Amino acid sequence: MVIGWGTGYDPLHVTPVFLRGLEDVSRLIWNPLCVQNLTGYLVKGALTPPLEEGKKIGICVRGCDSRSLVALIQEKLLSRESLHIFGIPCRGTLDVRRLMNESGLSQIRSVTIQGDHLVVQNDEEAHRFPLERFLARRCLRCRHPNPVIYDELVYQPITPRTAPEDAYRDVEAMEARSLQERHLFWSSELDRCIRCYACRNACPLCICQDRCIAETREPRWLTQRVNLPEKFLYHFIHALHLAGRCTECGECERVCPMEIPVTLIKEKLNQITRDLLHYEAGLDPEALPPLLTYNPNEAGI
Amino acid sequence: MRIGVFVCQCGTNIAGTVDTEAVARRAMEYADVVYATSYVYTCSEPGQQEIQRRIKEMNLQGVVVAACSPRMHEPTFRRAVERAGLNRYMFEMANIREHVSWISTDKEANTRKAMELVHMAVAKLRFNQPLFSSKVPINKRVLIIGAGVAGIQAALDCSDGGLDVVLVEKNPSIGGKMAQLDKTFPTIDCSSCILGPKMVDISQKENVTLHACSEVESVSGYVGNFKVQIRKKATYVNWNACTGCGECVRKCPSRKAPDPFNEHLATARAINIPFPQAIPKKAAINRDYCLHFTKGKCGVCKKICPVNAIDYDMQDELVSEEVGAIIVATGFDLFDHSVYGEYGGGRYPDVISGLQYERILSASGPFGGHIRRPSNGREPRDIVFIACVGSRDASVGRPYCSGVCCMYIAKQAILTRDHLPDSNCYVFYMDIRSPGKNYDEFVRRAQEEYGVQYIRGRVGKIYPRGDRMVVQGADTLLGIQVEVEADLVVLATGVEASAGAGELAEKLRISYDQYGFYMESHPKLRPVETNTAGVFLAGACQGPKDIPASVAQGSAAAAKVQALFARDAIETDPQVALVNERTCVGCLKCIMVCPFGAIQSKTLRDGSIKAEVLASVCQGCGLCNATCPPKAIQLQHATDNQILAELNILCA
Amino acid sequence: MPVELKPKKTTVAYYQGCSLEQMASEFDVSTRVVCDALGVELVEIPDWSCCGSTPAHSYDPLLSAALSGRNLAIAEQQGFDVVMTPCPGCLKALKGALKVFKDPNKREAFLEILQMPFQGNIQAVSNLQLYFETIGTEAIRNRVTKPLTSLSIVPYYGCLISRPPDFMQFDDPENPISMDRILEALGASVPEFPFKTECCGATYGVTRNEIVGKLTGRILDMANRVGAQAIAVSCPLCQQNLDLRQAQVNRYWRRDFHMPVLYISQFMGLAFGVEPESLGIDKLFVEADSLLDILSREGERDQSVGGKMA
Amino acid sequence: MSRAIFIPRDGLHPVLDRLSAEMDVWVPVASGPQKCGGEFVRYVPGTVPVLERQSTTPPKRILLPQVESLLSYAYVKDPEDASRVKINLQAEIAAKPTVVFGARPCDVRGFLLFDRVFTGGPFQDEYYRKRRENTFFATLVCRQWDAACFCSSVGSGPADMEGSDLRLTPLEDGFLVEAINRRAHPILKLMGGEQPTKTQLEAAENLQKETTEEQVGTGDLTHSGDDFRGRFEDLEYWRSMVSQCISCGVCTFVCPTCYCFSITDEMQGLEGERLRSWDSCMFYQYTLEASGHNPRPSKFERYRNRIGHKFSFIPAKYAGMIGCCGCGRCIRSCPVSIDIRKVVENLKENACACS
Amino acid sequence: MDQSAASGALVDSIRIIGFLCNWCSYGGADTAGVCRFKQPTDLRVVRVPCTGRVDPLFVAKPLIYGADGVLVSGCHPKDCHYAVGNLYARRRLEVLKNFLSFMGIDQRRFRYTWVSASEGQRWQQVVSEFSETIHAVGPNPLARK
Repeated sequence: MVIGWGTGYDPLHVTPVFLRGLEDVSRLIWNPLCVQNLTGYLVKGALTPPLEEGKKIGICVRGCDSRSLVALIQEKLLSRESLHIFGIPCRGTLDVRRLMNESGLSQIRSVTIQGDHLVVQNDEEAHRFPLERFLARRCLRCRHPNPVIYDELVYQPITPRTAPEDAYRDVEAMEARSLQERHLFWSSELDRCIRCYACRNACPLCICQDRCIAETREPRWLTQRVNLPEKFLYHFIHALHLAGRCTECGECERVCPMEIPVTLIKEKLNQITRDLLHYEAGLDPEALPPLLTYNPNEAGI
Repeated sequence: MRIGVFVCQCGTNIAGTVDTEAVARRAMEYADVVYATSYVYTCSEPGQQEIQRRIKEMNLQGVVVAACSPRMHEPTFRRAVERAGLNRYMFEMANIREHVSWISTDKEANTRKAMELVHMAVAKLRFNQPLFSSKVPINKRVLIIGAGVAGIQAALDCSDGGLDVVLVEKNPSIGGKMAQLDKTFPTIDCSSCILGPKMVDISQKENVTLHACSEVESVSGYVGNFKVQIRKKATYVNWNACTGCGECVRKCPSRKAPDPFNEHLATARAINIPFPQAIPKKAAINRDYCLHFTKGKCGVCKKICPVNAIDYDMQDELVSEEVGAIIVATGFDLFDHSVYGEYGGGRYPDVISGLQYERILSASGPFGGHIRRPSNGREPRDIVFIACVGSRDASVGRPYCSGVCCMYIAKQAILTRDHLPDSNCYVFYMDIRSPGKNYDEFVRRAQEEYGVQYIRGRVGKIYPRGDRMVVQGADTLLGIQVEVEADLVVLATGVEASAGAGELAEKLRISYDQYGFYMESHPKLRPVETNTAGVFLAGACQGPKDIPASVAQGSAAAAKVQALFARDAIETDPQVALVNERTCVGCLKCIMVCPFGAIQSKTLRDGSIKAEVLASVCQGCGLCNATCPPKAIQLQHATDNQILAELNILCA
Repeated sequence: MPVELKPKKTTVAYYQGCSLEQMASEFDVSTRVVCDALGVELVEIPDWSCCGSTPAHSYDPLLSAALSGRNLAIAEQQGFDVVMTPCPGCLKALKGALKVFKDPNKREAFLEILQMPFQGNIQAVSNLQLYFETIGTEAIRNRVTKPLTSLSIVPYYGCLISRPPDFMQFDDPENPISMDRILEALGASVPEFPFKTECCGATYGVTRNEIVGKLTGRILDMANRVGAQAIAVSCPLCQQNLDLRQAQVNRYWRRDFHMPVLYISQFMGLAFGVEPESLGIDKLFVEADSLLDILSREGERDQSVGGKMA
Repeated sequence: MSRAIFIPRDGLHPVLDRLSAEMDVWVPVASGPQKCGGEFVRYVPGTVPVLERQSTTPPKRILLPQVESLLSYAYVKDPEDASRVKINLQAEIAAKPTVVFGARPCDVRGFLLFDRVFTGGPFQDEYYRKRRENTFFATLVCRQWDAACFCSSVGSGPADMEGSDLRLTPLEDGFLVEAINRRAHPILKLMGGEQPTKTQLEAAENLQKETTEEQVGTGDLTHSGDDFRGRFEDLEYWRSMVSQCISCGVCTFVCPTCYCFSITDEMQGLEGERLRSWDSCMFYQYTLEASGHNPRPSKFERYRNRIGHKFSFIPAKYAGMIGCCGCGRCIRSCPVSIDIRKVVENLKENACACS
Repeated sequence: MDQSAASGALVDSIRIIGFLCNWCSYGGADTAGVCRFKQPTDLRVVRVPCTGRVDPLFVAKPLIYGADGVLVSGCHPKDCHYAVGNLYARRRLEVLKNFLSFMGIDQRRFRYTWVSASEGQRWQQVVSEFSETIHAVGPNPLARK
């Protein structure tokens, strides 16, 4: 089986496809609207039927997705041998919601990519937009457009958009605010959370899934209330469980129906682990996530 | 749950600054509390009886005592409630003495704090569960890794105690470093004369299985029930047949094989028995030098062997052993002095290590016990000993004291003066470390009776002048620079962890320090235990040690094993981690962090992977619990729900 | 005949410092000649300033760092990523500047004084490091036209070239071998020399020359004992003490040393077939005529042998 | 008294200010850092309603809050015998007069189902009923639909006013507001506003007519019960349709017709609250039994249930009414763009299972 | 020394939670008590076997729900009763500490430290300093119910 992307309910919306035979290959597409990180399907018992021992599964990954694979391999949740990885150097994917909202487009007939432009044809006319204008936030800060692990590279590698020192500019912008402003910001953002758990379920590294302590009563970390502290704690759980593991694929933020910038929280934790523990997740399949190990002679702590 | 609360006045120790009556009254308002009282000395016999009486009378299912520190009286009260028929874990303590009454005189604040602490204890108790220890049977066999003097002593003591012993030695003979020594300090008795009988004992004990030329391949299981794989390396000689007659060695045409037993001062035959007293006294082929293997012809040994023991097709063999405990006695390696460029970096043949000199002194050594210079075979006249080479020197990464060098160079200087009365011996030293019994007297004898010249200072450089060596150093007592011309320079090379110590530690799941020495469980109180239950340490693998200390540790480790084996089963502390298989997602992060190797994975019938705690190995630290993302692994008696209950009292 | 390999052209920034302007001008001259022969283009740092030497860093380490930092910054602006200096003292100052720059606690103060853009993307190396690590002894061997076959030369490294080891990051601190290997590549025989890094007395030559007399005497004596006909050095101060002060040594020890002390680059130049005058050999206090004689005799013999063969 | 008023575009605030002084008024607003989404919030003067697009979340929570306290309770110990306790219960149902201003026909359609579920049977849900009776819907004639909308396919349409009390017709320069039932008259009065001109009335009527004739979405999904039952055990069908589902609860939480809830007691010490909170059939925990057994262990059974509930069980129980209002929110907000229409259409035996 | 008496009414509202490992810091607090070292009364101790047991969420939760301060104390690094528990804790808690203020929670409200069983004096100092800090920072604005 190969997991890739295919056209969804309209030309702007892409949906994951599971190719089970050669006849399915024609369903496969790749363009800047292929927004989903597919690696989550490989874990969390999400594959049906589960992968047979010794059998390989093919998966299409962008740079960011490939880091998720590395992280999963590190934690032995996936074996490298069971994968055939189609690596796709990616110039960035689009924030479709923003595209629709700002362009005011609705009845879309077709979408084509012409160079650096997206051409959307609706009932009346063709609209041309520079891709750059609607890039997702996660892509604007991308440091790894090229897959870090793959069996086959589908296109030529490309130059990263963001220099490493620029990686956490959104975090830094947030930190320029006062403590109180930050608190107000998160209070108003997280207050919109409806606890639909899309952020959690879309995350390839949120391996607890159905057993998440946000839902269980044994142990009972959270109640059914939807007040602000509960929402804060839920997002703390999500973020802290990803500390030192998150590969910044940005899925949590993309899938949030309430548009809460939840990836930003993980970006901060990644900045901390980078500065404190000199670790960047999802790059070295041999490395151990820093919070699952220790150093008796810790430098910098 | 029906909970009873007993607030101790501790005379006036608590009641002086805490209104204990008020605390008891308030406790009655807490959920599930059906009885609360204040008592003058709860830990006293009548106090304990009062608790027991109330348990029965009020049909209590849980008890909270607010008194002193649980580190003081928790065991006392647990026994008390147990006598009244409650499970000992249906009990909680609130520390209102050390943490309240003794640290503040503000009675109002203290009383309020005591109330909250009692409330927390009650809240936690509501989540307590009766816990029971389980029993794990013990396989009463012991594996001893390393057959130096420490391992030999441990093996003999265990064997004498009636235990089956599996002894693994990586070299072809047992005996370790001690077998290479000439004499021992401070008694100057012959090393092989005192070690030899012990080695022979090992070979004759029926309950000792010796695997020489063997290494531990893997270890699984846990205390009482380890499974060990041992790799027996191919010697190309059938040891069951070999009689050790040595005929093959004498006839072997390949004479350039290295001779590690003689510290490479001599060479050996490609088929060799390391030394005359070797146990087992069996020949082994070094295939890198054997002409049969390198050139494909020869076969002299095969032809000559009277018992037809040569087997060129022999392969490494894996042997499985099951044991209940493991003693690690893998010893040490000698520091490699070639990192000291100023001492020639190993380029000068007459600058040698302490152990090389030991072989020179030994009657079974390369020069038959005559002191000669390796460069030209002549007798030396001036001999310089340099202490602390690879010890107490942070610049080579060895800041620790090797402990034995001061003594062995004193011994070697005395022996030198004995062998060569006309010789001059000089010792450059930093400090003399001689704290053992009769040790300092021994060093003084070297100085006073044997006329060994001790010069306090470091040597900065050794260089050749003609065919002699110039030792250039400082005499810090006189404050001058000194130069001594010497025929032979002996470096008191230090002790370091044996090569491969880390690898073995990982197999055994024990920890080691930054230098590779194995970590004892407690530096003072548990010197031969490790943090892995059932694995013990003996000898220099734990840190530099001399012979008496190694022997003592060998015996100590043996005693620990016997104490462990004195019972038929191990009773486990139930305050261990427990996996809820329903919520375990099989990510196995718990296994990655467990310091004790107490968690393993298992596959359920439906194919799903779950973690499983070995209760007898788990020490109850709770690291897995903190690590587990879905909190499926819970430390019993300190579960998330119990801790959350305490927190909820304070901030929900 | 080995085929002459044209090494790839390497361009480095060159910082000669003040010693090589004056006292040790032959070191400068010979280094330039040798580098040219080896295909290394040396580009003198424009408008370079003094590294401050001992006075600067004993007065204020930050000042010292800034003085050298300026030279590094200029070189960096010119687009170089390597600065080579033959003088170990200058090298120490340049490396010191980089160390200060890399120290987060000092960087700000350093840049404040420097008042120039500086990224620190440049490294400082010695001539030896350039020969030994960048060019390699093989390339040097291939460039030799007049091998020093009949000469027995000991290398004297002094204290600074490989030490402190963490700081210099070059060669072995106790038993350096870079010059040994270069001399061997030139064809010379290089006896084991235990006093490679013994102290020469350094600047005590100015204030208490009996110390230099004593220490340098031991070095010359050992060179003599091991059968050396000459000493190779790579430090202006070492050269000064061993060569200029050899007369003082002779007075101190009542000896009669006559040991030519040449810069490594001078030996290299000779082996590459450069005329001695172009290498400043005539500047030596202990004349090297005897060496040159041996070499020219050697050359003649070679030629005559060659003639016969032809 | 008039049954219609005209509110000029810049006159919306005074109207809502007046209204909100007397009752709770909920309006859709833009939310999120990019202001792409929208939700209904309680209007206070200054709130900027966004009526030009459908909100991300429907007005569902106004009548069925995500969490509500059904009752609170406290155990009181007997002073004589602390092991004997009695329980004090307290339940309060607050229902203030409320106007939902600017909902769309699909939003309101959800409540038609809720009315059946909560108040249609022998047991009345007092909490819902009281709120429902006090709530008025001022509903837009909808002119903005996109590729995910399909209200016509479920038997409704962009001008369907069933369940609404007032009709808002967007005109060039403002809104025409009409009361479409009696109970709406006081609200209209409270709004004030201008008398509509004839042109305005005519323009509105034209727009309404035009809109009523619009077909939003293709096909008819209202008779899928049999097809569903036919596919019930065809696991391969469900796999091919929804393998990409990630089991989050977005579709249910943004759905105007999903009403599933769970009831839990939250207790601290001797006091507690009984909470009713939204649940999602897409969650594993939803059907997890105390024994550990789960009758719907995988996302396929759960998704199948979602389809079955909306298109088979509900129509069977409520006389053909289907449990879907065609708002398209579940399609639009789905992280992996699953299209519920396709899943329902393909139930038909001849439809290609694997598309 | 006794600050609770001095600072009056405000004290009532300050609530500090301390997670102490059973082997070192709980013992250290006991030692301080045995030595009658006076300490502020704001601290409420939760006894845990090891700082490695302290999931950062145990720290985050009270701070979110309105506790004024959280103190974690364990064995000195390399002295852990369980060998390495505190070394894991050190990383995790340090990460948390750096994270809190990003979410708008004053990171001064959280401290982790090492106190051995013999260090009664040090314990007194740790508690007094931390209490003083929390009083200076003031009650947690995320007021508890």
